[in-house]
Amino acid sequence: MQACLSLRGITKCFGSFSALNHISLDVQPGEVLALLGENGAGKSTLMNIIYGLYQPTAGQILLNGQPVTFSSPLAAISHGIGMVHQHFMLVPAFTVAENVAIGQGKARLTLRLDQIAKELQQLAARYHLQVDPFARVADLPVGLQQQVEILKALHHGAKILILDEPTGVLTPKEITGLIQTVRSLAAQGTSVIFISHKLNEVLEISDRIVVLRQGQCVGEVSPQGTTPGDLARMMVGRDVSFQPDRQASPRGEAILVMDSVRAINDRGVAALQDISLAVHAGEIVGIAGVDGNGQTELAEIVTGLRLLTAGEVVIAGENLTNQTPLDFINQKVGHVPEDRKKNGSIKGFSLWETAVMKNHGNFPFSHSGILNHEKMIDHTQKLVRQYDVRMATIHQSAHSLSGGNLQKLILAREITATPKFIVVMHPTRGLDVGAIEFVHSQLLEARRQGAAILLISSELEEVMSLADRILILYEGKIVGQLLPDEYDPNHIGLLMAGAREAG
Amino acid sequence: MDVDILTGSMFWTSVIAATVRMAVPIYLAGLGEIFCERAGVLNIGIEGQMLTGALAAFFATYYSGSVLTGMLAGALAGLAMALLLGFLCIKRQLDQTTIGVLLNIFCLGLTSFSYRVIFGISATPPTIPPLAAVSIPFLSNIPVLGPALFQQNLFVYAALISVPAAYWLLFRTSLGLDLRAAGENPRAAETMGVNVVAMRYLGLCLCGALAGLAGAFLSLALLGRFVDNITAGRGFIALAIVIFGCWKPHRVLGAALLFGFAEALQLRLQAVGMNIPYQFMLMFPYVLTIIVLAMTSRRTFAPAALGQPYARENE
Amino acid sequence: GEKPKPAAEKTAAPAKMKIAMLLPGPANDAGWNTAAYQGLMKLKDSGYEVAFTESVPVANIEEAFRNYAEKGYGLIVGHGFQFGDPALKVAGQFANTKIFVSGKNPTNAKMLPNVGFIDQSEFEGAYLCGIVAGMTTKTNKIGYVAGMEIPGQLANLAAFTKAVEAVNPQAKVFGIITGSFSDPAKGKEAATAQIENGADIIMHAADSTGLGVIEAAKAKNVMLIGYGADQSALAPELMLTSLIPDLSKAITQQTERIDKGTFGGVWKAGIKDGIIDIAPLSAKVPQAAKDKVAQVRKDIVEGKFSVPEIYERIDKK
Amino acid sequence: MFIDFVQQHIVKKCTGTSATVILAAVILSLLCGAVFIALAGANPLEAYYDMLKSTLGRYYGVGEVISKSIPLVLIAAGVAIGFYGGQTNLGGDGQFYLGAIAAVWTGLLFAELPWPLVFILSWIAACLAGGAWGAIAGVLKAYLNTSEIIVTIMLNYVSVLFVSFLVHGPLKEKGGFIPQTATLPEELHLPIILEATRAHAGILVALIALLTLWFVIHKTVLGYRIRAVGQGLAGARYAGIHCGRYITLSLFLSGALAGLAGAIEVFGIHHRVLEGISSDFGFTAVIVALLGRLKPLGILGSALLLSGLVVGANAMQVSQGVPVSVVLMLESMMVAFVLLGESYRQTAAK
Ligand SMILES: Nc1ncnc2c1ncn2[C@@H]1O[C@H](COP(=O)(O)OP(=O)(O)OP(=O)(O)O)[C@@H](O)[C@H]1O
Ligand SMILES: Nc1ncnc2c1ncn2[C@@H]1O[C@H](COP(=O)(O)OP(=O)(O)OP(=O)(O)O)[C@@H](O)[C@H]1O
Ligand SMILES: [Mg+2]
Ligand SMILES: [Mg+2]
Repeated sequence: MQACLSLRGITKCFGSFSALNHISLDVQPGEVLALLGENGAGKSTLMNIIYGLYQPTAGQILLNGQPVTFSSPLAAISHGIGMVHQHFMLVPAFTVAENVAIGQGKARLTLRLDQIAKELQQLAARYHLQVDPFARVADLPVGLQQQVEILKALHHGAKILILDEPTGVLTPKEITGLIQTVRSLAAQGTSVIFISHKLNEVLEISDRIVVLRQGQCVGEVSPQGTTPGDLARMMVGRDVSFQPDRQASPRGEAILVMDSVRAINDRGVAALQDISLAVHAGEIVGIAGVDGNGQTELAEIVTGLRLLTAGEVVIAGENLTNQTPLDFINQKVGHVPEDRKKNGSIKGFSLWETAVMKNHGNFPFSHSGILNHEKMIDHTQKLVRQYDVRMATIHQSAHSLSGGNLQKLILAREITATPKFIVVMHPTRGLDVGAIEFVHSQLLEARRQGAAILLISSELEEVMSLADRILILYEGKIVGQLLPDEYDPNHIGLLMAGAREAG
Repeated sequence: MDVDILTGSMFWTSVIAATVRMAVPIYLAGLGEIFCERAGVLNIGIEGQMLTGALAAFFATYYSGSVLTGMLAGALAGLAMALLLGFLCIKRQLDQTTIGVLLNIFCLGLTSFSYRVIFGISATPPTIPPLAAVSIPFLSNIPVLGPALFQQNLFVYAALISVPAAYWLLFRTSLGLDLRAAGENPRAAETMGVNVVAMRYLGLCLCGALAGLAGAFLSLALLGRFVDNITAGRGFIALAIVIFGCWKPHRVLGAALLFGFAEALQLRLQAVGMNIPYQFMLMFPYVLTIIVLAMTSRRTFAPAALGQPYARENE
Repeated sequence: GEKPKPAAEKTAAPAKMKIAMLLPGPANDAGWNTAAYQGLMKLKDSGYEVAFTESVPVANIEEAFRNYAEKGYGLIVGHGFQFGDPALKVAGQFANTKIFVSGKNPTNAKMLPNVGFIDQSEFEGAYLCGIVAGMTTKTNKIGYVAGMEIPGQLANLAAFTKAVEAVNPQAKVFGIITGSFSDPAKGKEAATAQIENGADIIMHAADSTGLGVIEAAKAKNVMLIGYGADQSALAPELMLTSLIPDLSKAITQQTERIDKGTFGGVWKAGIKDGIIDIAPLSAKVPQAAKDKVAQVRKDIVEGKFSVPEIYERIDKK
Repeated sequence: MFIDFVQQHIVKKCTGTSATVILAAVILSLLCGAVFIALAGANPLEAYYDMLKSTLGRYYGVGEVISKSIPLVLIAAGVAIGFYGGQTNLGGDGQFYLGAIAAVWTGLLFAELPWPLVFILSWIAACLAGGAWGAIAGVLKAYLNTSEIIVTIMLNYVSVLFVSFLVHGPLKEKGGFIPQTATLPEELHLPIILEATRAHAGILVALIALLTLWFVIHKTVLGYRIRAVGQGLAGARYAGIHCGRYITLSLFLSGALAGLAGAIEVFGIHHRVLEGISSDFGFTAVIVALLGRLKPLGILGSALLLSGLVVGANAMQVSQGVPVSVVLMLESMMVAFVLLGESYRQTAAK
């Protein structure tokens, strides 16, 4: 059978750096091809070239045997290529229907949002998605935003569909739904290129797996008879352990104490209702829940970034209710934020400026208002070495790091500050297996040293393998508490979906 | 001072009519600015585009005798200047603030130079008959409002009609949606097959043409002549009312009317002999703008990518 | 347009000195600057080699004086009071150049022999205009649109008001200061406001802004008094008269005083000296007013009457 | 095709360095300007010759270029601080006037005190006045989210009118007719550094301000925080920085420098305040700051370039009768061409 899409010798250079090196690849009609690779291996770059967003430095794209060049996404779209991007390509200020309608006006003037909304509802029903076409995207939790992205691609009716890490923010149930959707699309003849760091779902969904490393194809396997361990080895080049080594450690005094806390979100709607909890020294408390049930607000409350409307937050005996973020920092509160680019780092700041974001005003990094660059650089060099942050130079901007490496830098900054309490949100979102392994080991190390850790993650496996206790957050309330021997994905999944714990 | 005058209906009719006259040019320019800012381009050069439009309109009317030709020429001249800005800021991605400021200086020079070359210096500068008012039957008989709103010239009616038209274009058409997407998230728009560059040029062209018309209003409708720097900073006011009006045509009209009202009122209070230093009277519209802006801008509605140059392969 | 070509044209009388003029605004403002520019052109016609620079901001005045002085101009005219300070600063370094400022001299400043000031008594002309307005108005409301609050403008408005009071105690003057000499749209609105307030005569002294005043008057058929030149061509039916400063005479007299070696000091000049006058009165002005104007003018010239010189607002009470 | 060719073979070869780009841009803009000069009836070659001769070829011209660059450097340094803090300060003019009037007012009020004290007092007053004006925009931005661009523009009008009120009324020179303040006593005039020119010691203040700008922005905690707030508000807040305070502070400092510029200008040049002493310095300074990429040397360079342009153009007006309108076109074209040339150079470098 003739390949519907063939890549021949695709090379892409950004300046002197070559991100892709002579990649050749064929995609058959009705096939689900999974693309694997470490962070920064070049997966997204390759997809962006197919979609016409980037121009290849060398090489050729063939569609059904015919050479094509896509000067813009418009050209790719008109050849039946659809793509869900790794980073949301949504206009937050627009409604879902409007987002889908962008660029769709045939006659340019007719805008039939009602029609599109109806089509969306049909699509959503067919693929078991739940999206209100008239909701403003900015008001949707990330999981739903991801669904909007998928709906957008489905609505295009593409013959070749590219999904670049679509499952990062989805719940297990939603992931199952997506896998079904992809399989049924493939059955109808659509070719799908699927990118993910979750090896189990890759094995489940794909017909064929291609692994990239440093811009080159390093192997191709069929999912049959392949284990996650095999895949990990192909990607990283060494063995990876999936189960972190969590040894029991003595639980100390309560560090974070929240008492009947209430808060509202940015839209003025109640986000946290009557939350009371405690996190002790040497303990990891996991918060499980579907995104958008108050996790973001919870993390902001315990770091001073959001005001409470009622209740109290006490950290290491100090009442910090509605104090400034600085007061929390001074009380040795660490925070690995949800959005590493927006909150965790600052655009244009170099690695060494990023590494001292919170203590640039303290000795030894500054003295009577004057910064000590040398000390800042030394400190950063130490962090970078310790946490194996891959970079060109310490002076490059932190935003130019790959996602995983930026995450490592932020973790290094927060953990090495020896916090009494640290809140960690989605610490491994988007990371490759090697990086995940490392991050987990560092969190456990911090716990061993006596930090109280609040781990917020939508990754159920991650929470179960790390946490000493799991609290389930649903609609701003804690609806259940489980100890390690009670961990059961099905039960937790039910609680996350709103079923109250009996008793 | 004649206090009784403040309570007469004549007074308010005249204030409202003056409000409308003062508001129309800044509204037209502000409407244009809505289009280009919605597409993501901050057009600080709008003052220069108004100025060029004012001269071109006057020139064309003077030699052709037709006001319509003049309006067309004004719109085209403003558009030409907008295209110049587009080349530099969209194609070459230069800083929009700098280029806008430079364009204003350039247009000030260009217009007074051209006027001088064409008409020379004289104590009796050339004029054309200012556009006559057209009164609308029935409506113009409504007390107070009638004479104020419905005995105006064509520009005023055009401005009023343009509110729903612009609203429709921006919010009820595909083109408007694509244009707004280019100003909110150009990269997302691009992945949806929108030609972001084209949308930005489109917004800028609409802006230039409307700014040119706003200039034409001054030279054709209001004064029947051109003088150096005839716009006298009205372009900057237009920039302000766009923010003030949350990038929506009807609100921008409201903002323009508020500003026009402040101007009309301060001149009338001076005319009836209010005894406050005139500088404070003249400050009134600007202070009012700041106060109202401060009270209303808690939530921002600015297009998210406003002022950011868009290049494809950039991060 | 006419362009000065200092280097190119050889003048008929080579003995005559080169004259340069600095204008604070554009030469075609149909007011203060155009009046001076036309004066300069008269001198050019009578054989002087002339040059001018327009729209000179305060920050550049000193430099402009110096540039002309270095080019060997014998007389440099700075048209406005703001030229006084810089003139006194530059003049010390260029003994062979005379600088002539048409505007009030800065108080407390040390005078120099090669700097002369002419304090033009425009307000004398404004007084005559006030007589015309006061005796012609039917509604007893008279508008006056000024540009900015500078001494000349204030004195004009006050003298105008005094004259109206003198000939017609019932009449009132309502002045508006627009804050700009170059915003005709605002001028038009200001005049419209006055017309709607009942004014049937409006005087302007606001250059380009005044052009808007004229448009407003034309639209509402209200009588006008112009400024800068005889503006009757701009509104033939409506223009009663205009206040005309004639700088060419003043400059010519200065050249004579330079020749005689009597240049310098402050020279207060008005109607008597032929520097200030008003344009011929239109047919709409009642005969009584014409007679009164002629009478007062004669008294001023003969020194029997001195026009009140007041530098504050007295128009609205 | 053609453009590609030009870009590959000509632009790439000729645009190795910024210097060549600037030279090429200047030549191109002079060529365009020549058309207008010729249309105005003057000889472009002579005009340009005069332009060059009057700036670099003349002792006084050099002094004049320096003196004109002083307010531009100071205001642009302020504009740069604003930009570092993410704030666009288009209110330089208004802050300049307020600084000028505050300085003169204070200077006249305390004229009896020893002169160094008066200097300090009145310059502080200028900084406070300009700074307060900037801080109004800052507070409104930080706590009410009001666009600082619009507020600073509106405040320009307000302060120009307010200064006009002061010089016509309360601060008018005693017994004078002209709307201007009294003159500062002789010992408060800044010393001239190039004899018989207007280049005054204010240039030292400007240079110190530039060095301070660089030092504060890159070497101090304050600068770190201002940059953090400017480049990522959410990140700065996360890092424990009081965003509102630093937004306000950056506009305060920005206004304070513009106010200082006003003080220096009146102490160095005019020795009193009257209307019209700033000819759009605020906007020009924005161009200077951006052209100089917010860097001290860049700001100094572009301020000298722009004031050189003004001085040369003024001379050209006088010697060749080139109208001011052509000068405006020439100035704006030259800056635009330099920016354009830079952008082509960067494209070619990629
Ligand atoms: N616009 C760009 N400019 C410069 N370098 C880039 C650009 N885009 C990507 N890169 C670099 O190219 C390499 C490949 O990036 P890419 O995003 O394709 O990785 P990826 O395989 O998708 O990684 P991840 O799993 O983290 O998404 C990285 O080193 C990245 O830093
Ligand atoms: N995450 C954010 N995203 C966007 N804007 C923000 C964010 N955080 C803060 N701001 C804006 O920053 C400004 C000031 O924020 P903040 O309340 O942190 O100041 P503050 O630290 O309380 O300052 P001060 O100590 O002076 O009171 C406000 O305009 C606010 O809207
Ligand atoms: Mg990727
Ligand atoms: Mg606060």
